Amino acid sequence: MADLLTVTSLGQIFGTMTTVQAVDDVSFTMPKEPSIFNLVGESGSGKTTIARIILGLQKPTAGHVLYNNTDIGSKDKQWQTLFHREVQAVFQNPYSVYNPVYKVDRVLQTPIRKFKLSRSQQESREMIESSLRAVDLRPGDVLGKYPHQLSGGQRQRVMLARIHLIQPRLIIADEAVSMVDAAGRVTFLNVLLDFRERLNISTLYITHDLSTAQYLGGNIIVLYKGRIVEAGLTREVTKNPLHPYARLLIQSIPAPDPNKRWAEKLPLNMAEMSLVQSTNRARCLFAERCPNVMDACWQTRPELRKAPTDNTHEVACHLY
Amino acid sequence: MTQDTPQEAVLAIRSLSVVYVGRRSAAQAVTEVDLEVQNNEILGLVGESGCGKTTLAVAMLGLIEPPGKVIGGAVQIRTHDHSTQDILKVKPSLHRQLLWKEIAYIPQGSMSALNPVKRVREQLTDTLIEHGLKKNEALERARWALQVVSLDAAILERYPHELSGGMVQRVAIAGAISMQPPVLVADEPTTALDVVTQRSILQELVSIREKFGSAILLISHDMGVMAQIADRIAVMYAGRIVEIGSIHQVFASPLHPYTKKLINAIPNARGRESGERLIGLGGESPNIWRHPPGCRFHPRCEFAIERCSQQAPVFTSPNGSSGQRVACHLY
Amino acid sequence: MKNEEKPEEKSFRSRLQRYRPLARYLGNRFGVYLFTLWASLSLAFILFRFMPGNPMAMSVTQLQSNAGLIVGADKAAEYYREKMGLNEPLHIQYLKFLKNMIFGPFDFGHSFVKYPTPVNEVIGRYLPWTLGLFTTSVILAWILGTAIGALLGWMRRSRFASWAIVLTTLINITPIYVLAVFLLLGLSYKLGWLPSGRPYDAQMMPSWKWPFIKSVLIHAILPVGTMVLVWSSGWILGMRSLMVSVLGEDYLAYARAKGLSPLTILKEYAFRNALLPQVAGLAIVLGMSLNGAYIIEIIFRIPGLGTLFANAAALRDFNTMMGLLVFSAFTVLTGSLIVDLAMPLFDPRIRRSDA
Amino acid sequence: MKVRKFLQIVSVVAVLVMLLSACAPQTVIQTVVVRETSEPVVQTVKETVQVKETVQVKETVEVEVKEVVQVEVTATPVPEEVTYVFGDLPRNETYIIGSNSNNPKFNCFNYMSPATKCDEWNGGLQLSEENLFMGLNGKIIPVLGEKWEYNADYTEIKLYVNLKATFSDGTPVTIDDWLFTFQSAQANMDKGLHVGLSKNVTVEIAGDNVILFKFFKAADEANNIAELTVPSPNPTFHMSFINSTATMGYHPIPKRLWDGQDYVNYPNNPPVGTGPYTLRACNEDTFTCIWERRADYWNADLLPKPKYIVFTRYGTTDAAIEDFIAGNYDLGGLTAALNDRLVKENKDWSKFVGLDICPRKVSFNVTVKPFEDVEFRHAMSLLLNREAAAKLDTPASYIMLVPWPYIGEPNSRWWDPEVAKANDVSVYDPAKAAQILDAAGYKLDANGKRLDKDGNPIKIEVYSLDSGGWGAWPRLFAYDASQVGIEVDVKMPGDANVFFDAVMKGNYGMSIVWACAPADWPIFNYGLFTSSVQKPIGEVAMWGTTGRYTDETFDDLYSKLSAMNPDDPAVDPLMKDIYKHYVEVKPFVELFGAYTELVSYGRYWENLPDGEYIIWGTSYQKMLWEASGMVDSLPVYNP
Repeated sequence: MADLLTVTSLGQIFGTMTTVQAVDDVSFTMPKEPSIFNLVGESGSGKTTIARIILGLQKPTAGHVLYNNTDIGSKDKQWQTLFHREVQAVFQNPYSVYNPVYKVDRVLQTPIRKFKLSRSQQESREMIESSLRAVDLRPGDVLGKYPHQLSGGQRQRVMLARIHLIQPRLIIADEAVSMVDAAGRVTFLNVLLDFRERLNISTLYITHDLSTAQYLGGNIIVLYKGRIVEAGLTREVTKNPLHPYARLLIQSIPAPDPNKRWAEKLPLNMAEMSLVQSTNRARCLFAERCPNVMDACWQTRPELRKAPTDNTHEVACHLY
Repeated sequence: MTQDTPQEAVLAIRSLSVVYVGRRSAAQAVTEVDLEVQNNEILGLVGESGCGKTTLAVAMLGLIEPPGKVIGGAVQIRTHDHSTQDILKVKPSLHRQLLWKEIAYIPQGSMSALNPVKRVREQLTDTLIEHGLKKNEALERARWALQVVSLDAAILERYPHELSGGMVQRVAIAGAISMQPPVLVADEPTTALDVVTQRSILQELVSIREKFGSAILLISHDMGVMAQIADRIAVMYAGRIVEIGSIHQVFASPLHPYTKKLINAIPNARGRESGERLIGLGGESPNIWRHPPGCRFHPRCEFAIERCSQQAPVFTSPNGSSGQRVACHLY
Repeated sequence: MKNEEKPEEKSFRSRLQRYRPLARYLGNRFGVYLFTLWASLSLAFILFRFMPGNPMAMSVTQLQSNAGLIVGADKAAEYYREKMGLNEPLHIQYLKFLKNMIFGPFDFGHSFVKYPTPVNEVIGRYLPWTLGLFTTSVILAWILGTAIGALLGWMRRSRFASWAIVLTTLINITPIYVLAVFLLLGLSYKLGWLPSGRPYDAQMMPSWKWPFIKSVLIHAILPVGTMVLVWSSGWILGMRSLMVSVLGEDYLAYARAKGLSPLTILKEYAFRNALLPQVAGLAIVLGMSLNGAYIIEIIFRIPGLGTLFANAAALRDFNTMMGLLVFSAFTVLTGSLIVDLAMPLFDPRIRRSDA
Repeated sequence: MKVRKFLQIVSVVAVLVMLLSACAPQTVIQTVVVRETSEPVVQTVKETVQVKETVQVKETVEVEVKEVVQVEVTATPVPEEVTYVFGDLPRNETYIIGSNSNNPKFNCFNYMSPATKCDEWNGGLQLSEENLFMGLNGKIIPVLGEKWEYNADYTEIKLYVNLKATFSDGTPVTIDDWLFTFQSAQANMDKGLHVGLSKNVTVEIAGDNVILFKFFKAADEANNIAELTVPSPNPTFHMSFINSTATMGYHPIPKRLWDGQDYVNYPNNPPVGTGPYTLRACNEDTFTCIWERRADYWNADLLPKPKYIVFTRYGTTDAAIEDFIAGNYDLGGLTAALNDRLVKENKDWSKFVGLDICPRKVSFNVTVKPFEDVEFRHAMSLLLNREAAAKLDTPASYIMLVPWPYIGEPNSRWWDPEVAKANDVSVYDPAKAAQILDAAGYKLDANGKRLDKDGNPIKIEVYSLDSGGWGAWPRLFAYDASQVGIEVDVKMPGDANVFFDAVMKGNYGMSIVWACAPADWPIFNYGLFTSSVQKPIGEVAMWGTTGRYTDETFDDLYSKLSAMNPDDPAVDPLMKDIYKHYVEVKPFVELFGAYTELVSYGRYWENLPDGEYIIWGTSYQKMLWEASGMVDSLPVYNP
């Protein structure tokens, strides 16, 4: 197997007496070749939990994660060091990653020191500056400043500069741009694309914002309440969504065109979740919001299977 | 729905300037902003973070607190009884009455907008009671308002953490409309929500406008959101309004280079399919403590001419029509 | 639409389900409480057994060195060691100790120093002073500190508040004994306004008559004043920063935008939310206040539990030391248990969250 | 303090006078000063003049001052106002004793139990008690006892008691009470710390006022040192039995109250005894005991002066200083430096010292190498810088030539200065120490370290306490020892228990020892080295025997001496012999003797005693007799 990352039947249950299944039988693989993989879902869909499991911050209750064919729970110290270098995370809140009492420089110097990337002061200085330029930042604007003196977009891009320094193989970007405004998003996404093309860095891009995933392309998984409801090439899935939830997501992206406004008002049941959370998971979890709901939806859990339309496309819905 | 015919604005911001007073200098957060919102209109206010949108919203409500300071201008609202009041000038007790009754605020729909230790009922009724309603009237009104935003009255007895983000946002909207104010100010009302919920909330705002004819000032950084529901749009850059016009005009023919960039920077599938990259804004967002002289956008502007760095542009209507105006030396 | 959740929602079971997290929360806290209590009991037992010296050897040495050679001193010491069970193997002593703790309950045996008075009686004698002076001071300091802190937080931008905070910080960093001695020398010795220590006039005997009560009250002014001054400063600083952070919350901005009156905002939005951590703090400190404050007791010559512990430790009165340690663990743990149990009443987020 | 306050008032008045002098008529001044007493007014004058010179209104002022003095001289002195303390006690009839005791049993009135930390001089219990005989100034003064008599073979003692005394509850002391007192002590000797009577004695009544003690041979002679009294003829007996220690003699206890009670736990509160004072109130909360003089005290001639005696506890040192300055105590003691300052700055306070009957010595643990070697002990003795250590301890210390405390010269019958000199008693001479070590085979290695006879570097573990001045000697010693190549590990545990534990179990090399001994018959000092009192290493040894030294010479001489009358001239050569042996074998060496310092307030009570009366284990009662000036008139018993 020549996969970079293999996630197999991942499951995560929280709580002991009342349980919440945050992740339910999620499998996917990312190839060795540099690629983008999108994980899309609303809050509570389990996407952040998956990120945490892959980063080794949390032990799954079921399934396992292989990185380069080795379980990420490996006890091998050397392997772990390598893993932590090759897999880097960018989180939602760029501020909380920084220690407010240190200058931004420290964030960039630490990996150089930790992974012994340079031999001289001069060399590390040059490396930092070139990394900053690679993420569209002027070194003079950033170096010597404290985190609070930077904008959210700048802070997020400093994290990317850090990644540029480390040159990992995989970036886990968890809601990395949800707190950055529209203008800053494009720069960030372009950097990710550059990384893939020029530096062979893959990205696992986790978001609730389908439009950014759309922009990045690659593969996509749509999650709903911990389960995969649709998977495939991003282009295919966004152009021709099969699952009613995926369809709803695509339709809800506000089109930047005043002539293409939403036609009808969204029924309330499709928008909001009920106050009462069902504990019965042997069914389609989207049933209560689904406009095409059938009896079968309440009774059996739809399996993820190949879509009739396209070979690369998978969907978990009783309609197909 | 564009109103080309002049009409008396229900909310008129006149030459409003707000600064933040630092230890040695003052930051110009909002500079000489003029805006009018008409009845039954959704006016979108768009700009990058740090451009002064939120400061403007807070100033509109007359709630600027130190170190912020309003150094000039007026915020006039036409009240239910057809008088005009300047929010910045009225005495505190009247100010509090005007808030909510005449101009209500819809916060960002996160949990933190509501007091975590009080039930929804208390948070809705306390405001109503302070605005002169009796206890049972207030409760009745709260029920009604929740119904308007399609929420079950059972929500009244819940605490904020028991609700989903969309519900909290609806509660906030319900609160804002409970006194049927002529003006609603919604500050990034959908930023923290997923797209489906965002859509339902935005549609809720539209239907509120339809039901009550309220004027809504919608603040967002998302051009997509604007395109979906705004009637008119004002683009703000570095504390100034740089372009204003009907949504159709602005999207069809953006005038200001900044507006153009904003529209081009919306991520979607279109650009990528053709293999193109979207172009970001380039350069850094403005630093309110050190605005460049002249047109504040000129350091990032590819069309900048010498004049741009010397003289601040004034509004013109290059298309001839009354609707679209721009502050740019190119026109 | 076939929705199987609907009927479930109405059932009693589901309503019970709703409070399951609460029940689990309470169960957890109580379990932790019992475990910690056991652990501290055992620690109390073990700790003192491994201290060097033993009470009998101390007595004998003291008497021998004071009075020369005494017939039968070591025999007498042996007699008492036997009588107090100190000659038994450690594990037997431990089991007996646990038995007395559970079935006594909390029977610590006799005080060595005040033999044959039971330890519980000894603690009972000192407890009223601790309760009356220290616990009262803790509560007064908390009320004052919370109220003043809330006000200072509310007026956080005023010049008065800034100066008040500077002053409070100064008081707060002053060691309590420095302030105590300063006040004692100033108000008592130099000015002669207040008595210089002791819990009441030396010639009085405790009674419920007015002259005695009056004497106690007058004597309490200095120590209670000192403690309230210093301790409240901590609460002021804490409450102020809590207020300032709560005032920065979104719901505060929202409350102002709703046109609520400042009083309502202060009371219902700012104060109430800032109060939660303060309440938690109080309960724990209340528990701890029962340990007395040794330094204050020494300075003002008050016979409280702190003095008792110091004396017991100096004289290796194991039983009394254990009694005090267990008593203190018990009150501190019970204090925090009460907070844990009461917190859901104050904070709805704990009541029904799964976290 | 009254005078200071008065001077303050006066200066204020003077300033007022000055200000008024410019505008007001002179009559005002007269009215101001009339109520003052004549003596301090002279001071007023001085004060006034000084102040006025600086203000340059000299002329007019001097006139005024003369006026004032004239007014004063003619005025009748107003008696000093009586102040009340502790509620209703007139200050001038109350004697207040301050203490820094933290004893939790401040109000403990039965000190029989070793478990209760109750001791006699805490709350003033001894004021209610009296001994049979009292040792004072080397004389034996009969109190409740009259005399004692031996039979021919010294197997019986008849003790004559006087039956004039009454208990503080008004009942007379009977011979039955006396019998009960002795029998109870005997029956409870394993439980109580009151001087226990040997089990080898029977006690019975042999007359109206006579108690008869009969001795018989014990089955087991491996006895405690204090049980040396049986069965051989033994005139030394009275030293240990009748008057064995200064305080722990026999106080009669009323059978009525004590019979059937638990001897060691009977509260005895309020205490019932024959002493001149009875307890009025005692409160642990306030650490204050108030004693009131008995109107029905039997020995009316010796009735002490103060009507009330109050024992109370100081507050913090700061507060205590203020209290001392204000004269809120009549007797007490701070640190030496503070005592000095107090006495220097306040003329009402005076300082006096008393002999501490427990001089400091250094004990060698002979079970630890190389302390088994007398030459090595000798060398260590020469390394002790006693002068310096004594100065650092208290200013009032003296270098000892004999192992018992003394004032001036030790009793010449019992020692020989030549012997002392020959054996370097209390001599500090590091050079000689090095010579001795070299000669004895303790060689220096290449690094300058002194090696023991097995060739290992010597390391000495020295134990002391760092309280008071006792931290000085080990540090000095460590320095001097290092100069001769010996490494010293000084251990001064902050916790006295650690110290006691190590020393009493024999886990040390050298240690400080304070050996308390009666100055008038010091053979106990030698008894510590007899084989009968020794304990193995690891067991808790009796204080003073912790060095585990014993030899036959001590056994032999000590058994002879303890059977002799100290007045017997035959004692002298034996005492000199045992002294010579002691200084030769050096199981202990003397460090220094010490005095105790106290300060007393003279405004209300004068002529307080000094000398040997304010010492460890000497009762306040004796002190108060002394204070009353009655000591000389006391009857003396000469057995």
